[in-house]
Amino acid sequence: MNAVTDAAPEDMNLLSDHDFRLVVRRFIEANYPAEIRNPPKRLHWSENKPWYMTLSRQGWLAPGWPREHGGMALSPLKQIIMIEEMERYGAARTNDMGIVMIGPLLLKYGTPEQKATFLPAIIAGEHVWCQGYSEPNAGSDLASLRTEAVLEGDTYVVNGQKTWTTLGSDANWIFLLVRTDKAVKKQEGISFLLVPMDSPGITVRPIVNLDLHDEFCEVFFDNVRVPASNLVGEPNKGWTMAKALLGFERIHLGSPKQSAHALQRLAQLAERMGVSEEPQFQDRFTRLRMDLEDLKALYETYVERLRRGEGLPPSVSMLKVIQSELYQKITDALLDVAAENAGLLEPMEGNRDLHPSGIFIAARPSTIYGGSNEIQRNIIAKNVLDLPG
Amino acid sequence: MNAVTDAAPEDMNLLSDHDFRLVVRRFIEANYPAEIRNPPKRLHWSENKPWYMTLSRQGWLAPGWPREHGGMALSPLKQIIMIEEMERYGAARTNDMGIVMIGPLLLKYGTPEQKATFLPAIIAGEHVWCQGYSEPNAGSDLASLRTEAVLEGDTYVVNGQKTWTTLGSDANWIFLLVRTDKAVKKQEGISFLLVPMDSPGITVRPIVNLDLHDEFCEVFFDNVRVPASNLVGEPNKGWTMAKALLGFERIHLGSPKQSAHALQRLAQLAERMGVSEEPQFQDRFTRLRMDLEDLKALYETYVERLRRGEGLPPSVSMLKVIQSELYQKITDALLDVAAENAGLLEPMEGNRDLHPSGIFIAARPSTIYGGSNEIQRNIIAKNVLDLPG
Amino acid sequence: MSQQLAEDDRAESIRMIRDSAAAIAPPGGDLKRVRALRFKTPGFDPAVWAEMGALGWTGLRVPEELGGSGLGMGEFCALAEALGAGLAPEPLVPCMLSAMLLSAAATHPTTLIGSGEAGEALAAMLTGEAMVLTAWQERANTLEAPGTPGAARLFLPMAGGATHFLVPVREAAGLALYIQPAAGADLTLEATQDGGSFGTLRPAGGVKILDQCAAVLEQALGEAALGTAATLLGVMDRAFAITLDYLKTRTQFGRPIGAFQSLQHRAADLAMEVALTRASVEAAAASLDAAAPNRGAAIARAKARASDSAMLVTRQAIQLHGGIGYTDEHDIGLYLRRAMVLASLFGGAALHRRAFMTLAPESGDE
Amino acid sequence: MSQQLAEDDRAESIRMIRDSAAAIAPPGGDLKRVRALRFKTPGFDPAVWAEMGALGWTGLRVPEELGGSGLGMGEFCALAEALGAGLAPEPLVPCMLSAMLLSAAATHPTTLIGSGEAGEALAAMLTGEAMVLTAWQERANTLEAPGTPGAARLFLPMAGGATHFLVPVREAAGLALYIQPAAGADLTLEATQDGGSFGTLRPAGGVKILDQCAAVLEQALGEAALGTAATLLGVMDRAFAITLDYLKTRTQFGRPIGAFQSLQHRAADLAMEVALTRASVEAAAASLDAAAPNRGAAIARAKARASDSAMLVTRQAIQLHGGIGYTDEHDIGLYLRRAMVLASLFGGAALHRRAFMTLAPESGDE
Repeated sequence: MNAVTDAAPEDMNLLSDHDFRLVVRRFIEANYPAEIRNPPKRLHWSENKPWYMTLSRQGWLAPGWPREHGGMALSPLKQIIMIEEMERYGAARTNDMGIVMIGPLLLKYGTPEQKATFLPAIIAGEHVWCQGYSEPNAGSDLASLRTEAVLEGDTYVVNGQKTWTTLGSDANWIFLLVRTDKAVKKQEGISFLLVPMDSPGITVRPIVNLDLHDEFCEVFFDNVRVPASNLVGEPNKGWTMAKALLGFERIHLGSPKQSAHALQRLAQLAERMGVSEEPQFQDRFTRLRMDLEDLKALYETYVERLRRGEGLPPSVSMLKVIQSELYQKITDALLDVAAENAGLLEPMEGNRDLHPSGIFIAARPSTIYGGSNEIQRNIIAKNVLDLPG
Repeated sequence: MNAVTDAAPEDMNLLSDHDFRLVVRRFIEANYPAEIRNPPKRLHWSENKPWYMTLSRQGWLAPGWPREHGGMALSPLKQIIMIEEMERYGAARTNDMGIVMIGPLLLKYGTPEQKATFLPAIIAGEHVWCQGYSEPNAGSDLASLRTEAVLEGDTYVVNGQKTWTTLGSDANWIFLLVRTDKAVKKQEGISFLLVPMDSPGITVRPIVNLDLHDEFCEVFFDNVRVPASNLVGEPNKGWTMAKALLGFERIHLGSPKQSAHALQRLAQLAERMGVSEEPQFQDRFTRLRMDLEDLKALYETYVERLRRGEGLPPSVSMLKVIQSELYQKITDALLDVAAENAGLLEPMEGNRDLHPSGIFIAARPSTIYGGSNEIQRNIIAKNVLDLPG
Repeated sequence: MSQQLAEDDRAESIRMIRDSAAAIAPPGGDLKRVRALRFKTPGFDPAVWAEMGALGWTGLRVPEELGGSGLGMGEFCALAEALGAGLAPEPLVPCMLSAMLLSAAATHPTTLIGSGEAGEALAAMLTGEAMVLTAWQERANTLEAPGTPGAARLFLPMAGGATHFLVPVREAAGLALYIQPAAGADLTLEATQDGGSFGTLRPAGGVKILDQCAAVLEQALGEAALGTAATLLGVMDRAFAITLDYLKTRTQFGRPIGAFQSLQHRAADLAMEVALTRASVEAAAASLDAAAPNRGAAIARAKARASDSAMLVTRQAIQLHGGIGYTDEHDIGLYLRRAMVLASLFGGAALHRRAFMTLAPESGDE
Repeated sequence: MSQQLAEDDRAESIRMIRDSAAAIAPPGGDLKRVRALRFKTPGFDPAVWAEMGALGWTGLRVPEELGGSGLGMGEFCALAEALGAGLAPEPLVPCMLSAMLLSAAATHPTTLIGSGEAGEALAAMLTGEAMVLTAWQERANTLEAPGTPGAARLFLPMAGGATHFLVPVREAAGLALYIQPAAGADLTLEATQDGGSFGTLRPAGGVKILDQCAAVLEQALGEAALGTAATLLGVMDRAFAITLDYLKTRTQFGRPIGAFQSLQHRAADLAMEVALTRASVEAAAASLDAAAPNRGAAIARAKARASDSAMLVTRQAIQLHGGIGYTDEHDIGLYLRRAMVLASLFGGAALHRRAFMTLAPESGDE
């Protein structure tokens, strides 16, 4: 703990945006472990737990939660500033499913017992959560999921398979969307269930991705017995609750930081390859820079809405599409500039900043996950432009 | 008539491709009116009739028709060579609907009386035809046309409206797709009817286009009476016949000549604007040149099929899409290079070769007509790639 | 708190400007007036020009002490956007440039022979009696005004209706500014695609109204570039709205064509272009009004984006209309024609990309 | 007529080559073999390499009098395409380059000390015992071989399995060619995305086998670029076929995803890229085999097109597969990784565009 952050008030909303930013920045600089700055891949719990616990001790783990549950109760804008400062320093994302998904869900729909059981365990780093939404045949079409939970007395019996479970092998709890009524139409009949990962009948299989990293898992459920008290909210209302969770987080998918980072790497690589002064490179680089600046300007208009306390309109989908496609345009340029080095598996010359193929592959999922860009364009067409179904 | 062409055999198929090309080239050079070379717009009958009649006298008006009807009975490949030579010299397309549409239709489906009446009149330049297919509410979806013909005794009574009728105000005959049976599904119940343009009840209204030229017309039918003997083929089979006509003509929509011509104009304009040596222009120009050369290579593979006597597969739609979109990419570059001159209505400095806005506007319909590129991509997806409906 | 109030005032003033623009370019209004003026000299309506003066638009950016409203680029861009959407042919943006030069001349501390003329011309333009164009451009594709004595000045929009020309001329002491009446000037006109014209002026004589105009001209050219970007924003935004309407109403194969996914996705792409352009133009206006150090780069970005996106959107608007979009009688083509003229005026996309490269040198870490 | 017969013969010989390729890279065959060889040294299967020799592939372009088949680039490209489609890791294209150099050395009229070595190495490669790589490249992004004595030679594909290296060295009389055994060579390996490796060689010693290799090396580099383009054609063609299959079978929202129009149109776009690449590669092979004067430009076009299109098609193949496409266990990712390595080998798209500009000076009217 350094002096500046000790001096910060308990309610950080009382600080001006500028002061708040400085306080956060200094804390990060003073406390973030240097060896995990800008990690090229998503970190496992064993790697990011120390930072998680540092934030926990500081009381900064849950910026959006109410203060009585150990949160900071920050305004949306200050939450954004906090994320910006984390990204600026290259602080890794922690195993934050408990913070960003389960916490808000229980605060809104949980019983007093559920809140008392689960929220402190998240703040203490005792419960590490993972998400069980996607299934092999329910990707973009989430409502068609098939993992089912049948009530036997006061116990649900769960059978099925989840996939794309981020850091599933690190978690000791999973939250599930399960089908509890097959007679109704597919968005209905879905419930929300909390399940310990050590329940008999659960098998976790890591999936190795194109980046040769095991960020995701498949999770199999074979007659897994879950107490009915682990149901959140009403039965068959899981879909509605899950959708309600997708609120202001959507703006993060459009944060220009990813593209900004890639563009810096492009400048470095061009320098190293000796093409920085070539007119063709300069033209391409200038276009990308201008695209990035325009994205930032558009992003600012949404941050401004938050600043004014307004909600985010469906057009925020545009940010996600523009950012992810710009990110990929930049990584395309990285490969071109790298020439033969684009084929190397590892960073050039052992320098992690010169790893064109790594960034290129890391950029692949950005147009697939978080609602594929095809789905986002459907949303823009229908919910923003009001085009017919 | 000059010596070389007089020396050509009556059956031009007997010439080698090379000799044939030279004979055609020399004839065009010796006989084509200089003042209408490379016209910026489609010519009216008053302007292109002399050349039409020259071809008629030479016996070269109908390259694909059988010789007993005044045609040349040329092989498909030699027909292509003939078109290539016309395009090379900048010979204007004549009012050729009689030659390329009505002739082949009557040869395949016409009665002996119809052939005897209409074919010689086309060759003699007495009948000038126009096409009545499109309607205001049946553009890409031609089968949903609504102009109807009701049989009263031995006379059809036609009511409705056609549009996009090329050079309709020049024609004295029109061929129509009309609905003769409303009870069946929409592709059926369509018939093919030949109608004199001076029939009472026909009104022609020229449409001025973005190029401010009146190439197209609307044609209105108000109780127009047409003898039943002017029906071609069986009643209610018009759709099938019209589709059968769209045969090897489709390759012309993919001819690289249009793009090649535009690219030459781009080179000239860049020279005039003093940007030919700028690296950014050179990069863009080189990409366009390489795209054009690849299009030519692909076009050649289809010409090669014709050379081998094979038919054209549905994938020939690809040529149309690639050519029209390349053409537009080139005209985009023309506007950029022209800078402020892009806004001028007329050619720069009175030089018809320096008319960037003119080519740009002329290129607009290429992705709309002849089956819009959206329709062509549907065709590629369904008929070439066999993707589900 | 007071900053928030100032921001709210600003938003309110911009809203009022937009409302007042409806007097001349009503949203969804027809374009009969625009069509009637096409391909005739002067290409715009002098009565409407006078009305624009009366509404305070001509003097929007002119200091209050000279009879203007002294408003910022935020307000001006809102107005230019609305007029762009309505395709108003009156040359407000080029005249705003002249107004800035005349304002500088009228308030210049050094008394020149012509400072009275400058004030008079400005006053006459603010009432709509005069239309003053600045004849700065000597070749295509530039934002530089070398002021070569005797050289022809090109691409003067709607010059057939001008009453005066301002002509920068390079002299020993610097770039001087002369005013000459349009009557008797050696001026030729060429028609433009949007129904207006470009004039070519061979300047002669006139009265000197400024000794040194290089700095103010450079700034005014930047503002004119941004005003043109805002006009293009209006053009593309309305063209897109018309196209969306068409997608919802035109049916083919038994469905509105806007129900076809490939067209939906294309519409989504165009919506993103419009949104990016709006964000870019508004950010540039704000940075100009705040005299931010990066305002030059912001203007370059906004004009590059607006030029490219307006061409993309209006081209696709034609494509999505199909055959009807290629007729001159359908209004959508008017938007393409206007975009073709404005895209390169006060610098096209390529020129502004080069400007951005110079004005915003890359920083190692921003 | 006889020309037609020759063309028919040619088509038949190309068809036979394609059929024979199925022995090692069967259409629709699984990629277990390919996966098993990934990220291990040497990255390919020496037994398969020997089989390729036995099938006559290593000597496909080698003159018959030296034990090869003396076939043209049409045949070689057909073979390379089939092997590309099957992702065969054996380095046939780089070895074809070496075979051309060894053929020149073995038949060179001037007897050098090393002409025997050249013949022996060539014979051993034709049986699959040897694998000879040419260490010509001294920096990234070039097709020039300066032959700097002592300079490290880069980007040697699958170098861990090489038996010999050919090293061009600049000498007073010209660019000489040396052969050195791989055993004992100063060689380091770096893993590549496709599971193979790039070697860096610090050449030393060896036996001179040619005095002047500049011309034959330049020609062989062009042929290797085209062979790589053909390999990329196979990569993208198969990746596209796998993707089409997926579009037809994967269902979402109750329909096969290939029924969604936006994906249909994207598939159509990719089909056009594949078709253009095929046309370009085949035209370049034909112009090489006919020794056409424009063959250099044709090669540049084919490699530029193949590099760009292969990246586009394999990137989109991942996107169209959605999440499953991002897993390492799905084969589609293997195609992206191979494209990433081959796109820049023997020159990337930008390099070949510059080459085209030089080789095909614009003509006023073609």
